[in-house]
Amino acid sequence: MNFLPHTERERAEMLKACGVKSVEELFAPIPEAVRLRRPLDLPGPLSEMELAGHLQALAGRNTPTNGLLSFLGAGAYEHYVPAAVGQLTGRAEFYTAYTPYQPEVSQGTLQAIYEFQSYVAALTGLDVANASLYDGATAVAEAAAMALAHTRRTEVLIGANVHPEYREVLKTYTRQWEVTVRELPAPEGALDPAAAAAQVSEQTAAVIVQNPNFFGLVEAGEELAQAAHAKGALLIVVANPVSLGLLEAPGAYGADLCVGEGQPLGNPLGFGGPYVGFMAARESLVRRMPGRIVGATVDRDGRRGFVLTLQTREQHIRREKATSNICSNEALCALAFTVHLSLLGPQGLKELAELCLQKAHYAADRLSALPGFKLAFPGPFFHEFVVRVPGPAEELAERLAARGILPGLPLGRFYPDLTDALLVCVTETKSKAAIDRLVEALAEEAKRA
Amino acid sequence: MNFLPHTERERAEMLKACGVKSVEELFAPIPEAVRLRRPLDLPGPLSEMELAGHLQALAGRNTPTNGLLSFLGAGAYEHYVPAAVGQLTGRAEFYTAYTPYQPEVSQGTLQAIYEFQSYVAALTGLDVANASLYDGATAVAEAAAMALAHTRRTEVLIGANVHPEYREVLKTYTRQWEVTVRELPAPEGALDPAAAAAQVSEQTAAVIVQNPNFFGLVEAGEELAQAAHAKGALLIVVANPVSLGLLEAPGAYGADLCVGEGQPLGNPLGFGGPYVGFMAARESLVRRMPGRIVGATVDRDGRRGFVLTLQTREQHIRREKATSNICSNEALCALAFTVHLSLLGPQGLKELAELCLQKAHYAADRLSALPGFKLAFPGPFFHEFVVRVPGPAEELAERLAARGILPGLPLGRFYPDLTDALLVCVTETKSKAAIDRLVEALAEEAKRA
Amino acid sequence: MSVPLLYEISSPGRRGYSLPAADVPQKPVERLLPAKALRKEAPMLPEVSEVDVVRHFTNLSRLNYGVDVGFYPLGSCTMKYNPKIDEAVAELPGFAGLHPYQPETTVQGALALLWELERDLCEVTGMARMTMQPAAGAHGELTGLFLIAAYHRARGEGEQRKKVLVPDSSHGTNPASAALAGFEVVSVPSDERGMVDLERLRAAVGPDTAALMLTNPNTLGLFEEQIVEISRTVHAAGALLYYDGANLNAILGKARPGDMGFDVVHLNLHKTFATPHGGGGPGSGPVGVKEALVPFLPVPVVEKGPDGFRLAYDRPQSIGKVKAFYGNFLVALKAYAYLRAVGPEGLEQVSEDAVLNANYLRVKLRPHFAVPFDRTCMHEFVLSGSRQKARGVHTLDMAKRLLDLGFHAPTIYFPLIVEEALMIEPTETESQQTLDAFAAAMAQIAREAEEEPELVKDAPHHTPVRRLDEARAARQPDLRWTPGR
Amino acid sequence: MSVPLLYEISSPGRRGYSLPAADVPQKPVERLLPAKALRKEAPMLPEVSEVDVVRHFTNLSRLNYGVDVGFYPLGSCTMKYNPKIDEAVAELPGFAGLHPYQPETTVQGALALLWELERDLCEVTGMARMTMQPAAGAHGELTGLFLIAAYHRARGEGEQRKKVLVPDSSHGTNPASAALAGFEVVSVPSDERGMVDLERLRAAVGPDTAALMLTNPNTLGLFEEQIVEISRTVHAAGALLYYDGANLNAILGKARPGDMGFDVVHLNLHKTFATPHGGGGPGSGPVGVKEALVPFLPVPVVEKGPDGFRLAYDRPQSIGKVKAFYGNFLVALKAYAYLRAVGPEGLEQVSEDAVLNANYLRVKLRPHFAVPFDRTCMHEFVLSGSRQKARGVHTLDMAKRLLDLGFHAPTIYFPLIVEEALMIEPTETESQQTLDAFAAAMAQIAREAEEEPELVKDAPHHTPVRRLDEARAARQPDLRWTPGR
Ligand SMILES: Cc1ncc(COP(=O)(O)O)c(C=O)c1O
Ligand SMILES: Cc1ncc(COP(=O)(O)O)c(C=O)c1O
Repeated sequence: MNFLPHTERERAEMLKACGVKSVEELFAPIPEAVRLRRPLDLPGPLSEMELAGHLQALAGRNTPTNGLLSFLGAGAYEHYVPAAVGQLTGRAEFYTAYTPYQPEVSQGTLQAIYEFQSYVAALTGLDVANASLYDGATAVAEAAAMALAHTRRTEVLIGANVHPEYREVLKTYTRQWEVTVRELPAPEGALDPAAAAAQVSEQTAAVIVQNPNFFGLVEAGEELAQAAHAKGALLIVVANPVSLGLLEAPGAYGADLCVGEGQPLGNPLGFGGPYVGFMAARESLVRRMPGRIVGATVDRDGRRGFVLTLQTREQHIRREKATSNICSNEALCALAFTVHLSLLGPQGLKELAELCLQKAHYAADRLSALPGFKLAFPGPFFHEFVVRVPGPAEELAERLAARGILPGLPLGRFYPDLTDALLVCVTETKSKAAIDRLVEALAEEAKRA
Repeated sequence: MNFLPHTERERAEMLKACGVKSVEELFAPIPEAVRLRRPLDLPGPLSEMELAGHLQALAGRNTPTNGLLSFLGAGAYEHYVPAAVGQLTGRAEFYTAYTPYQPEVSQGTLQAIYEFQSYVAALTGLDVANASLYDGATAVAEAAAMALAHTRRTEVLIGANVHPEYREVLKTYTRQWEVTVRELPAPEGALDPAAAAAQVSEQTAAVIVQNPNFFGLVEAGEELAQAAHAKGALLIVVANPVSLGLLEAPGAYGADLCVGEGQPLGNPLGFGGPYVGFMAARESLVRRMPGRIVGATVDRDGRRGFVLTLQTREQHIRREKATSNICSNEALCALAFTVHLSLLGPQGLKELAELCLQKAHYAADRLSALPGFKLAFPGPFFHEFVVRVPGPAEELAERLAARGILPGLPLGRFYPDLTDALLVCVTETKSKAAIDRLVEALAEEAKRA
Repeated sequence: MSVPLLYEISSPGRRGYSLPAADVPQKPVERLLPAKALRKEAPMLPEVSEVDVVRHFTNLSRLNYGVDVGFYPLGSCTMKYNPKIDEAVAELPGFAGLHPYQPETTVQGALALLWELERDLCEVTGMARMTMQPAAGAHGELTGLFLIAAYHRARGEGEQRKKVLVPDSSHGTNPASAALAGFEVVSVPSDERGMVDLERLRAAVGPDTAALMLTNPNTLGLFEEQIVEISRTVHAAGALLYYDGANLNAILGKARPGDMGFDVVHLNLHKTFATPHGGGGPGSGPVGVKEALVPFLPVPVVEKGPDGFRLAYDRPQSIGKVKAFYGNFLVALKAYAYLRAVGPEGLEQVSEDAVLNANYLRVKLRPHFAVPFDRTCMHEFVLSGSRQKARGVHTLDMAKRLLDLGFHAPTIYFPLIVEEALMIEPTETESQQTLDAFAAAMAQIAREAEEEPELVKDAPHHTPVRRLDEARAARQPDLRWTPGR
Repeated sequence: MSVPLLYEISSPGRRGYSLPAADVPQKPVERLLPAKALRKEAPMLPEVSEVDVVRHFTNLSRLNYGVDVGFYPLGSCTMKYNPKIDEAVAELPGFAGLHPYQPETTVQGALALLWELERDLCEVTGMARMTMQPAAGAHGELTGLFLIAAYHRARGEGEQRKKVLVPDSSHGTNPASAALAGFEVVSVPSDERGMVDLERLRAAVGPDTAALMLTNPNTLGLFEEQIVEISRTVHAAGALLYYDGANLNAILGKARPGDMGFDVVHLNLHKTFATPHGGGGPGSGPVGVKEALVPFLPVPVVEKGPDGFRLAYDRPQSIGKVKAFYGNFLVALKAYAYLRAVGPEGLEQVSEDAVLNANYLRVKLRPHFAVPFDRTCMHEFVLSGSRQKARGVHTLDMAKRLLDLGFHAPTIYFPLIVEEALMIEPTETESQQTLDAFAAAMAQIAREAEEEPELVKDAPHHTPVRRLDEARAARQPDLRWTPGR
């Protein structure tokens, strides 16, 4: 299969117009020393029918979560995505466009991003949002960079109960900067504001808190904000957008920056990507924001229109002095987020969050009633919780997987002291019957072990 | 789930504007005697997530052909449909539009139909085509009606080897008219032109021939045309559009009308529908054509544009004197046909037809070499053939089905003298390995019986 | 703005396809098929690339107006919003990939769906059984008339009952279908209230009458208040009553054709049941009948037995088939999904809102246009452009002007009994804001017709093409691309 | 033409969603969560129906220009046609429905795909291994620079090598990524032929140099003919050579960065490998390295073992992670599908046609515009609007005028070293007719610039909005909807 329109006759005609005899002449500028003088060793070509068959066969070697019964969450959430989302993001004018460099023919993308920014600002209770970042993990690193630049300080504190992969990414980024990253312990799952306050110093640029945290627990946002602000540090909150249908807006309890993973709205699990990071901040931080920002303005005839704005922050103008290196971001994923949230509205988002909350609590109640099982942490939680199981969680999960059930994430891989614990997530996609099936299967397999 | 935008506040406001107190008042014109004073006894409502789950479960109770190995054809053909087809017919402006009554905002639909008409005329070698009919079967009946009206005669001859369901539909339609339908026998699978000629009389309006016929055999088109024309009857050919990549255009061998089922191009099997009938005819017949016809014209500024034309044939103007009662037809299926054929072009269609031809012949060669199997008919065939099997074909097919293979259509249901025969279809979707699997399985099961 | 034909950008040898290589031993084509059977000349088709095709149809689509673009108040056509989930489920391979001749054991889900849908539609209409075979409304009419003919034939009155009555306000498909079904068509005039004129009906109906075809509410959007009397009259004469379901959207859960005395009903799933219209199809026109007509239904019907569902052909009195296979299954499936989503109360609310919207618009437009039958309407109503005509502005002009203002036009010049008719059906899926915006546009046009009639008469001004020369199209038919034309 | 914000058509209580009823025993929310943690005010989001949402985004899309609408010669961005089959396969539930933490046994197909794609991309680039983790080109650059830093650190030169050299013609992301990775950025000027000035490079490079970042062909579309010498120079100083793969489309199968001496390469799958750009992402920026840098690659890498594929984390020298999970998997999948479809010869043909198209256009446009570096180019070339500037017509004006004529504009004002630059990359998926039509439009604009400069300076005239006030947008930022604004 090829997607090339030229016929041989056309190629010949065009070569002639170029004044060359063969296409090889056009490659003359490449020194012979670096020419590849053998065919590439690749399979193919395949016709479209064969390609479709090949990929169907590969897909068939996977079992998607809808062929299993999955209680996995941990940063990637299975929600029902309304059919309208895909139909709209599948509009060719959206997905085959580039970054909107020519606003006059890109109002669709630009207005949608403006609406995305508006929604993110509304959800987080902050003033301004950008047009998206790569994902939740990199958004944390970008937020840390902003805080460091803004405060001109050299240290960042982050909860040990922030998503382990987010912490790893922060570590990778900050390793190159002359800064210290310290973790705030969370022995009871949630952070202790007093203990955190004791760690914040005049050198602290930011305190990074995930809320609900990686264990699903709700943090004492306001107290943590006070702890940070007391020493002039910023509070960066990492939030799940679905939880914000129910939970207080981070801006309302003192967050200066709120970032997070937008996947739960509108985006499929997709084996981890593409996802979409979001970022919102207080107005005063806007000129330090990474990535694209869209603003409303007027055209020559006075009609409203939208443009990429505050571009003097950006790499294509400021080069090494830019606030970030981000060029392409995750616009189409942000669009999916925007469409899904448009369908939900404030009431739908709240109902969705409540459904998750109720179902997760039902599951937690039932699981913790099983002999040998108990909740690992005492605090209030949203739609994920940690349950201690009898024996190694990894093995129990494997036995459940053999029965087509993924009971949650065994936490030993990230927390050596939690090898007997599962992180269980329950969303609206799980019926009571499905939860009951999980409970039964766990009870049986735990007994058997 | 509902799709109603009104809030209760809005309803109240609107009722007030209408000058009524309750919506019940608006239904006052319905006499109480015929009011339904109980709730409808229907299930639901379901949320979108539940609905998706419910339909997935229903779909899961079917095994689609791509989960089986199917050699079924017989009027519904499994071809690979390029991904571009669905992406383009899925454009909301196409599928959520009505029949193009307002041409200024319907040029997309209108131009696409004009292209469809052009393609159908080109494929069939005839002058004009209409904008589609319901399916191949009704197209046969419509063509017969045209021929009867055009010739003012009272009899129609149709091959006994025309698709049995098409013949049934013709019978249903003609039963109400004062006409006779007679079948031309086909003891060797194909029609005998001399025998046919003997049947044609001064009362014969048309001879209806399927080519390739229901058994997959190629008919002697030219001789049949002569037989019909000798007595002033029309020749109506029922053709498979894919075969026309390779086989002579019916117009070229004398057909006056060519109709057929357009499903093989662009349309999924869909358990039998929606499909799309096509019809092409000599120019002289155009004002008798049923259904919509699109024509090119110019707008007020002299620019080319397209409109529904020759509407004085139609029911909304001529009422009971119309050439047909057709209003909605199968525009979106015709669009799928048009997109698929646009991708193929003349060369692609030819290659596709050849692939089917070669694969069908390979399968026929292998099958007829099995002990107890032989081809039922001697003539040349395209991509379907009839093979006689040892014992009742129905039983053999059942045993194959238990192994996930649909070896073809047992013909006993339509032809009592062919209870030991299967109609086997092979398209480009069947690899050599798949054909070999069929052959092996048939050999094994035939032995076992 | 105009898009060339693909023919006009064709380049010999360019290709937009890829096919697998032949993996079976090849024989020369000439050995497989007689030379005479082979095509001498390749069909005249364009040669283009995949990107050519994609851009072509993408750009063509952009010249179109659909429900997803805006308000489409096409009277009688019920252009309501088509839920996206229905499109998604119709693409499931477990439905789209089924061959009609697969063994019944492998299509139990599909048969269950057809069976359930039949039951649901019977409940909504008050009929005994229903066939999904007809492909559209008009096809349903034809099928219904075949059934009626079979019924009379079975009673030995086939030769005698050769007339079908239709009101003069009826849709063109009604008389056309009756004619195609071999009946003589007799038109029954409407009275001054827009209803069937009962006296004239009584005069027309008789022992030669096969049926009366009605839609109720009628094409004026008015409920035939005398329906019980009409039914009695028709049945007393031994004739049957046929229901054109195009207007069922008005009465879902409120009244049922079966309870009004109708014997045969066709539905337009592509209207009432939210399946999209596809720019002219595919539709689906199921036909329901009362018990007495059940034996005549087309084969097969879906039956439920102890071993599951099956397709029953063993029906000696059946009229046979009206279409290959089982109807437009994937369309029926969308209607099924719609019904399940909406549920019984939702369905009633559909009609309530449809009727509310129509009355709201009627009241809002009344100051600007003549309303020939100005009383409570059902789901649609008919305006007349008679006032504007006095200024030389015709309904056609106003329809075109609406296109400029971003709306699809209503149905025009139908029903035939209203001068300069504008038939407006807002449907229940439109919000108050949309109705207000439309009313404002209509008011603007009424004003323009007064103050700047030329602006309206020259409309549209802002569409991809301007008014098209239909006379030329009919006089010099150009119905296909021809090289060098 | 303008589309209101959804906020502007919101109606309190209107809904566009449906959720299943809660089927578990419910507890009062206040018993599950502390009052303080609960939201006091609902977020300010619009309340609209499904049809509102569908029309809104459908109409927004119609204001956009995409590759499927027409020619998009955006230099450096490789806006080629995105095959539709790739979109279809990315939606298969067997891919789209995978959770990143599923057991490896349940995702063998996905891991196989990642493993195969890695091998293929290594073959195309001449690298040893590759990570799919970076989400875009710039993210790949950052990752590559982290790898370079780790390499030097491992050799004890981490503190010493703090400088990254970039040509003055480089893309802005190069210096920005280097800065973000903690390096000091040193710009290397180009010579009068548009190439890296070897003398200045020799002067700049030294024991404090971590790397030189290059794209080759460079941003002028010219192949760095001295690449062997450049590589020798950089490596002699103990520094590494970084390849910005944005321009790989020019040399597929013809030359490989690995063979040119590059140590680290990032690719833009959303350019060279035909995955769509989504209006600004998601992209995918895999990074490949030579053997010496393999130990530093991000975790996990995919390994093939006797029991199948696994995600390997046991890599002590790894830089860690640059993104959660494994990268933009569904984007990588489309690139894999593209590679398999095209095959090795097809890939070489891609570059041949891309280069042919660029040269063809260059030659066609030469009569009308200044071509600062007018010799055989690779897949793109840069014009200058300097001649037109003399008439007061700027490159920006000409870009806007192109929009009127139905084309997307080229990249403008980049690279920075060309005055009034217009950077044109036609890509291989465009036909001769399209190129001719574009050339004709450009010639027309050149003529207009002479004869009717105001027409160009006032452009665009026919777009959904006209030229927008960017200064006002920056001065009075309006970055979100606010009630009553
Ligand atoms: C009243 C009425 N009856 C019948 C029909 C015919 O339906 P179809 O177009 O599906 O054949 C229509 C369609 O416009 C109609 O409005
Ligand atoms: C030369 C060059 N390098 C790097 C990039 C950055 O790629 P991305 O936008 O994927 O981050 C681009 C994109 O415009 C580019 O053209």
